Amino acid sequence: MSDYIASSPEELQAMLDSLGLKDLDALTGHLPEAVLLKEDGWDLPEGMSEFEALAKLKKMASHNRIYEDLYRGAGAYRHYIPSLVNALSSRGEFLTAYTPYQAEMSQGLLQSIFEYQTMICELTGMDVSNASVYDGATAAAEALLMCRDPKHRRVLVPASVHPQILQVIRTYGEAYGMEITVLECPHGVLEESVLREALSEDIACLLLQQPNYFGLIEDAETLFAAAAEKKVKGILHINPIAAALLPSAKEAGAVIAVGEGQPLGMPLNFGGPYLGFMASVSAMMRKLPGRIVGQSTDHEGRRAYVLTLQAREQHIRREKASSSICSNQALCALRAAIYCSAMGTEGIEQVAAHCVSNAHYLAHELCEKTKLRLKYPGEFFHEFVTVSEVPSGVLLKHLEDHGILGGLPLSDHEILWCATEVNNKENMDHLVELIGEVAA
Amino acid sequence: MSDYIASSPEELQAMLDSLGLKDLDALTGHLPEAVLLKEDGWDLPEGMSEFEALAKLKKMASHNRIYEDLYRGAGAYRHYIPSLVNALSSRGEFLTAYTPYQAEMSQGLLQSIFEYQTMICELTGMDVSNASVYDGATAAAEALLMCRDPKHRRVLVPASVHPQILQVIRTYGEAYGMEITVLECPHGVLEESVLREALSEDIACLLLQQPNYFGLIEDAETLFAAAAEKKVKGILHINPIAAALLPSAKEAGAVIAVGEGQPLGMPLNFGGPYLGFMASVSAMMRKLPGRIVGQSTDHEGRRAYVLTLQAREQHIRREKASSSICSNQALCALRAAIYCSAMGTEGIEQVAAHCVSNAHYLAHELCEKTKLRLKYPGEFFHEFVTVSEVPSGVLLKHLEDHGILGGLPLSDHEILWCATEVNNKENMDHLVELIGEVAA
Amino acid sequence: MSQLIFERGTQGHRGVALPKLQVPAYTLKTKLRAEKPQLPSVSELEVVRHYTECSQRVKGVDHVFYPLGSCTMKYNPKVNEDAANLEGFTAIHPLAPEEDVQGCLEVVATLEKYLTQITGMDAFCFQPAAGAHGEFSGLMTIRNYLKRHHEDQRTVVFVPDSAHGTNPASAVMAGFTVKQIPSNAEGNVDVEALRAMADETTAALMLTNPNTLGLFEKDIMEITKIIHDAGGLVYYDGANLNAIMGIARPGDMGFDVVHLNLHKTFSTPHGGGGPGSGPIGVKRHLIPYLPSPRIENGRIHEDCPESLGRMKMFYGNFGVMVRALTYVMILGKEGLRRTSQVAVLNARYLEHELSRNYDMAIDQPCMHEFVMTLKRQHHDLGVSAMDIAKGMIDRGIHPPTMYFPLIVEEALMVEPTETEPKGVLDEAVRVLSELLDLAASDSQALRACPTTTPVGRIDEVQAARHPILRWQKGNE
Amino acid sequence: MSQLIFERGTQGHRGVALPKLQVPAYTLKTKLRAEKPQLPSVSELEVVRHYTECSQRVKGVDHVFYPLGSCTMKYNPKVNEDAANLEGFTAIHPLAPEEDVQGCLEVVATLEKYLTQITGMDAFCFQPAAGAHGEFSGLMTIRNYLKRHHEDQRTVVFVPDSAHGTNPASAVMAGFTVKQIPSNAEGNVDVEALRAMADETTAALMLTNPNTLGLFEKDIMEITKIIHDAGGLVYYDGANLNAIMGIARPGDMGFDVVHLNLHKTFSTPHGGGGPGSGPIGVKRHLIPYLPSPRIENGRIHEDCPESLGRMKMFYGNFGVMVRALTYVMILGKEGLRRTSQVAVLNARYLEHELSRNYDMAIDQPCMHEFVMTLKRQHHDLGVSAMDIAKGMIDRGIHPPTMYFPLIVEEALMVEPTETEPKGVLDEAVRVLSELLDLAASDSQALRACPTTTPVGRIDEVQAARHPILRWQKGNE
Repeated sequence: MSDYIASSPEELQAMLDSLGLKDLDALTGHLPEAVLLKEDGWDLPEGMSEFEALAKLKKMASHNRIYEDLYRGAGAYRHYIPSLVNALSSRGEFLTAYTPYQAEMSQGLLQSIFEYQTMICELTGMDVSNASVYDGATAAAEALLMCRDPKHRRVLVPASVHPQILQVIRTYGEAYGMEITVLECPHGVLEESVLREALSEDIACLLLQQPNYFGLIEDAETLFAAAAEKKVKGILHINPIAAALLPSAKEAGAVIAVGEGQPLGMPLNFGGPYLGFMASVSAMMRKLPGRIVGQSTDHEGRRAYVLTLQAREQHIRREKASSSICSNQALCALRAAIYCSAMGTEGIEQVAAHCVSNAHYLAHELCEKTKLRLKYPGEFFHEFVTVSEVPSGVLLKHLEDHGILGGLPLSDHEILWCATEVNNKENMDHLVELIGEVAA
Repeated sequence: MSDYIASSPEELQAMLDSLGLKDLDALTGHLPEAVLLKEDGWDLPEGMSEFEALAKLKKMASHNRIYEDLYRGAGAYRHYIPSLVNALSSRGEFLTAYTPYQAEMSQGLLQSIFEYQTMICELTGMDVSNASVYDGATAAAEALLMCRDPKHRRVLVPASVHPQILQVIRTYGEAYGMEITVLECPHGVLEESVLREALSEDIACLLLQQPNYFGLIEDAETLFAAAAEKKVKGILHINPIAAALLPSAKEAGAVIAVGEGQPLGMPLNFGGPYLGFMASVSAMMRKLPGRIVGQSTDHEGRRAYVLTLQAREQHIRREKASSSICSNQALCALRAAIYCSAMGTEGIEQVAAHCVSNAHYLAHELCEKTKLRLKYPGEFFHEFVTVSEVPSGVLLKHLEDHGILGGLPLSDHEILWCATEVNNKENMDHLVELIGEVAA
Repeated sequence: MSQLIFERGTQGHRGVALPKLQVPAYTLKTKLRAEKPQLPSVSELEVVRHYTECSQRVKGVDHVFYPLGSCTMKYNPKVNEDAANLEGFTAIHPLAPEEDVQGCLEVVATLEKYLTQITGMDAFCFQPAAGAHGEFSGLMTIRNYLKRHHEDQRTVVFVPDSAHGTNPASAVMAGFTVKQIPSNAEGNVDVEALRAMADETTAALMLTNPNTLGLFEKDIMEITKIIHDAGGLVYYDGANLNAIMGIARPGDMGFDVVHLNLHKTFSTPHGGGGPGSGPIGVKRHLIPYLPSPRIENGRIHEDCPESLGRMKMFYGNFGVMVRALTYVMILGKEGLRRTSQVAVLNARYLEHELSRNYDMAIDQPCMHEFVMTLKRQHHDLGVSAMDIAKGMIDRGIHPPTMYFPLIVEEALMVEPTETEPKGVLDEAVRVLSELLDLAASDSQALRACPTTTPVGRIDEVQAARHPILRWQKGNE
Repeated sequence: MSQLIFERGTQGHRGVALPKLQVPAYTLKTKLRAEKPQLPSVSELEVVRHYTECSQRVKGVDHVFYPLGSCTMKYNPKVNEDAANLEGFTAIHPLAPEEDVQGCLEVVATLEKYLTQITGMDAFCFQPAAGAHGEFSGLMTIRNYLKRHHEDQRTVVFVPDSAHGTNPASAVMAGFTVKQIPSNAEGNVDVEALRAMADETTAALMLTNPNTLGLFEKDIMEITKIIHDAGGLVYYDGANLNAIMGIARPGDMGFDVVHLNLHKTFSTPHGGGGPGSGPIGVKRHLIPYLPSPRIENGRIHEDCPESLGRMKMFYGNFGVMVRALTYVMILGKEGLRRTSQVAVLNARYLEHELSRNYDMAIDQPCMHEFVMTLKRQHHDLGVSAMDIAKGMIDRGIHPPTMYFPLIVEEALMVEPTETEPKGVLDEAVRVLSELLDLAASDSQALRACPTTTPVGRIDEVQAARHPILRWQKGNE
């Protein structure tokens, strides 16, 4: 059995002695008898050594299947993570620090968050960013809340938004007393006419996902412009890799940009920890939830960083706070900042361009050499939906038998495929060949 | 293609401009034409991205077979390495520093070496330790050199020393003009009578390995005492884990202790990097090769550490140096120090005790439940040799087929087994069962 | 030294390169960005130097004693990181087929089993990404439960005046109205006041036990009964669970819903503010109302008709769960109990030693943390809790939580945790006593602290009044 | 702050625990230790804090510009570490069956193939653990070759007066007699002197090219011919290979044996002094005489009848080889050439800029490093190369190599490497110029440097005269 108790038995006894206590049990002698746990009152195994625990966890991990080659995205994307991201973000200083309340002893952390905020502003085109929230879906939900006021409690969301994001904003919306209206997207994207029909003055905001769940590129600029005519605010949920190429949220006319930062250096990790980013135009700055780091000076006039705008936050405002967020995803934000630094503008543009080219190559080959066809006619980024007569399950099973995780089955005959910069031609050709074997 | 050149093309051009040079080729325009390499003068592949290189290396690594369960030692031992050893020793500060010539900016490193030296002194019982040499075999070879003088150029070594150590000291001995005499060990250990017969006044030293190649415990105290009668110096090559339990090199009467530090936190790593440790009595301090860190004070009287006794070293003494060692195994020494800190006296004693008990259990079960028998009658530590009628190759192949790496075959019918604290009863019982299937 | 990475960058510097594109380049036909994002232009070595340098201007538990009350800044074992970084976990897609993720589901199920035993609850949901998210999710579960039982009129959530700010904020987020419960002179919930307030509008009471003064609510069985009798539910804020593992369980005290902070009690690193993990546990009758999907018996159940819905993408911060599971496996039954006992011992001892010089907010035996008040010194010497805190920084100790709970003037809330040895506590006593001496002899010097840090005290008003929230050429 | 781990320890503190023993405890019957080894008594958290703190009092390439001449302190890519830490490498026993270690043998073979192309040699042996070990092994190969060819009378090894100290020391270790070759006024080998010295006793000439003054030996073809004509062999010290990859090859210059420093040219980290790797390459006629075993075509050949024998256990520092291979694979042909070109450019540029204020040892175009002399300032202002070096420490730059090569008075030997951007070089020029100003205006202040480090200049004489080489209670 291990524990991480540092004092020796003698030191523990010395402390007990100085308190006039006989043993450790005496420390809780003042607790009411009724609540005290009997020794057999709980069923837990004995402890073990670090070595044994690690061996058991390795065993568990071995019960998962690692696919070297995968074509599944749908909100969690495999990108290459440069080695320095792990090497730097795992440094004990970053790993074991608390939220930087004591700014003087946390300048390095505060500075790195300030830099992260700047990078998110650059990627989204927005004016201000917070220090991160839980994930892309809760970021979207928090964005809705930012737009809410007593007269504007309705939200428009196209059906082309990721269903899990829809579920999360429904939950949050229910809590906030917001009504979510889902707009149909028969062609995979929100059409202007459908939006215009739904617009009215009591609507707080329109949320778009870019590229959307089906991988398609929404005409965000046109849609937000239409919304703006009715003073409806635009929120763009944007993939941060796509953000390097597509019009920025600001350029598209959104007032809030949110998204899932996982592609910026986070492994798939069975869905978390990921990274919700949030940025907005200056006018909405004081509505942004979560931590925000600001630049200031110390008493000698030296540039310094500090958590700021805390008047929005729960530990100051309690029930009047704009959200209850306390912990965020700071270490993930740090990873994203290191990733963005290591890639640079050109690098992230290249990642985006490779994703686009690989996905289009895959789509082209599948349509050319197998009986799959594209479901939607629109321009896509790095994901696309195919339709096939052969059931999705049959296609995917065949790939899995050959060590490949294919796209996500959306229905019995539809599959959502994804390709990123880590997929290569040889493997994609192999995949097409395999699909050809069952759907030629 | 990647490279790690930091300047931009524009900066490179600006530097060339300030030198009045046209392009990079002009930098080497002054080299004689005859030596300049033609573009097709060498055959190397194109460069690739970090991602691709790592994928290729993963592929290579996958061509090795990882045995979760192994019973092979013979100079390279599998022990548990606490997670903090990697976490701390891989910190960039330690990893990317040079030999601490500039003491003021390397105090943390110097201090950690000073601590390492102290730990080696404690494990060996010796007075002084150097900062490490290449490995246990070269440490033994360097120890011989320490004992050499014009009248003492002969070395006695029993055949119970690891054959690779024998080979290395033969090579070094040849260079130093030392004559190595190997003493027979028909019962697996050096017997006093055999030693006494070989002893004479022209012999510089006697080298023993403890426990020896066959896992047996040499009666070092008696042997060194006999040697001392003829003023022959004792060198003990000791396993650092065994050193926690067995009489220390000093207690056994050696004047130099050396050994392979790999068991102290180094992975198997296909044989390296490992760690040669060397320690001696005070009287031989100035003959110790390699780096040594000493304590001193700075100009304000603060305790400080610095490389010392450099008068022995090549960069000062050149051809008169006691060895040419420049780089050593500093990072491995750091790992050993962290390992020893994490384990403590009690911990390392426990590792040793578990090794002993596991090895004896395995030996007992093999002899009890299979037709294998022990070759030597002597007391062993965590390795032992078995004899069997069934050929070693048959036994080992059967184990390998079941995912177990058995002991090292010493001959067609002899196997050198090893058990450490990481082997467990269940697996050992399984091994015995398997051996029983072919040698019942 | 403290250049921003943007300032460190130089036009044209490149970091990590990509593989060559092997397929025909495809150019998007839609409109593209007009203005490029301006990310840093740095080489790999510059990235490494920058973040190495930044890291050296942060202090973590890996460096210093961090007795930050209510935050449980215990040692974060390195083995947790190794476990979480196993490729068999990190490389797994959350939407991979169920049969390919059995190892992940095993982690979830095993951790759930252990947490139910530790808390006395019947089931856990791991979606919440942090404590506050757990509170929100837990209250949403209560709201959902009440709604499905046609108890929509129950809109009031009681929160003690000593509660964490997240409690009232989360309750409001979940659509409730908050009413504050007063503390009595002993620092406990005023039971009579509570009894008087509980009625048919009562949805829930939120409580942490031991409370934020570090005191165990002795009347806890009566408190939970009052709420239950009124038809409400009782919510346990797990922030202080580190005091009672193996000693008492919220489930046995009558709590219906709990959230835990895996990044506090279960040793996963705080990471400078996250990621955390705030799983919520419930009694059996509340299971159907939890967030969905439910993970059970190696299956992911998407179809949970009475669930409140989804609180987060996928299944929560899985990587954090692996770390917590590693911790629980290593400690086991006895280790966990001992952990809480020594957490209490360390706090009690430190309180005892400090009480020679410092005033405690309440004269009651503390559990794993305690609250000091600098009210007297503030009045007599003009030094504040903040001044003492900043003085600690200069002496190599992270300050306690300042000015919390709100019901204590000039509060310093101290939680040493069990992973600190006696020597560290004794050194803290010495430092804190020295700081009081300094306060008496030269309060000006104390108010000038910290002086050993890269910057001194920072103008927070300026930061909030004239917010500079991102780097821009010119605002250097 | 700078407690030793022994001082930090407290009797009874325990670190990492072991699994419980599952078999009967066996007690050795032989005599056991009388006195226990006294290792530190620390908890895990104390270990972590100690080494975290120590690490923060070391500067590496990850922090600062490190223009340490002859040491090639280039960026150590983090991907190298990831490759070397793959379990498929770290978990492999060196004596596992050949068929189970094919991946390791592939690493060795691939790296060998690349290094032969880079150097123009025909084969490599990877046993040597460091540069000096490579020298020793290379000279032993030569000695073995000569012996097998009955040329035992060849006992003299020529070493230039500008050579690294390891050269003469290694030659003596290998049983040779060393004769020093003078440099001419241009800093090159005095060819005529060499010609006069070469004779039937000549075993070998050791040379590094470019030499330690950073100059390419223009007469290299003639130099190697002189030795060959005299019946000797020519040895290439690979310390300065970073100057010439893809530009010129020792093999083409007539060298028979080379050693490389993978931890210099091939970017593996120096680790505070090791582990390095010093593989030796030879021309075809020397292959049989190399150390054994030989690794070839996926086989480990133990039986090498003409081999000199074994220089080290197993096969060398395999983990370092993986790192170097990763580096070579990533750079490839063009990357390696560009690396050397920019290494030269950076040195040439820095030399050019510094020559405005500093005297260069030799007025010749340098390759990847250059040597300055502070002789004039030492005479005029009383400041030494050491003073300038210590001043650099205070300004965040690791000093150049001091007082080497020995033929230059008050030498500072500067090697910027290719991985530093122009801005870093310009900043170094600014700092070095500022230090000269300080030397002129206030030499006392310069001699007091460093002042920003945890300790100032250290009494080295005291350390050597009264050696304290280990901690003991009482010598604190």
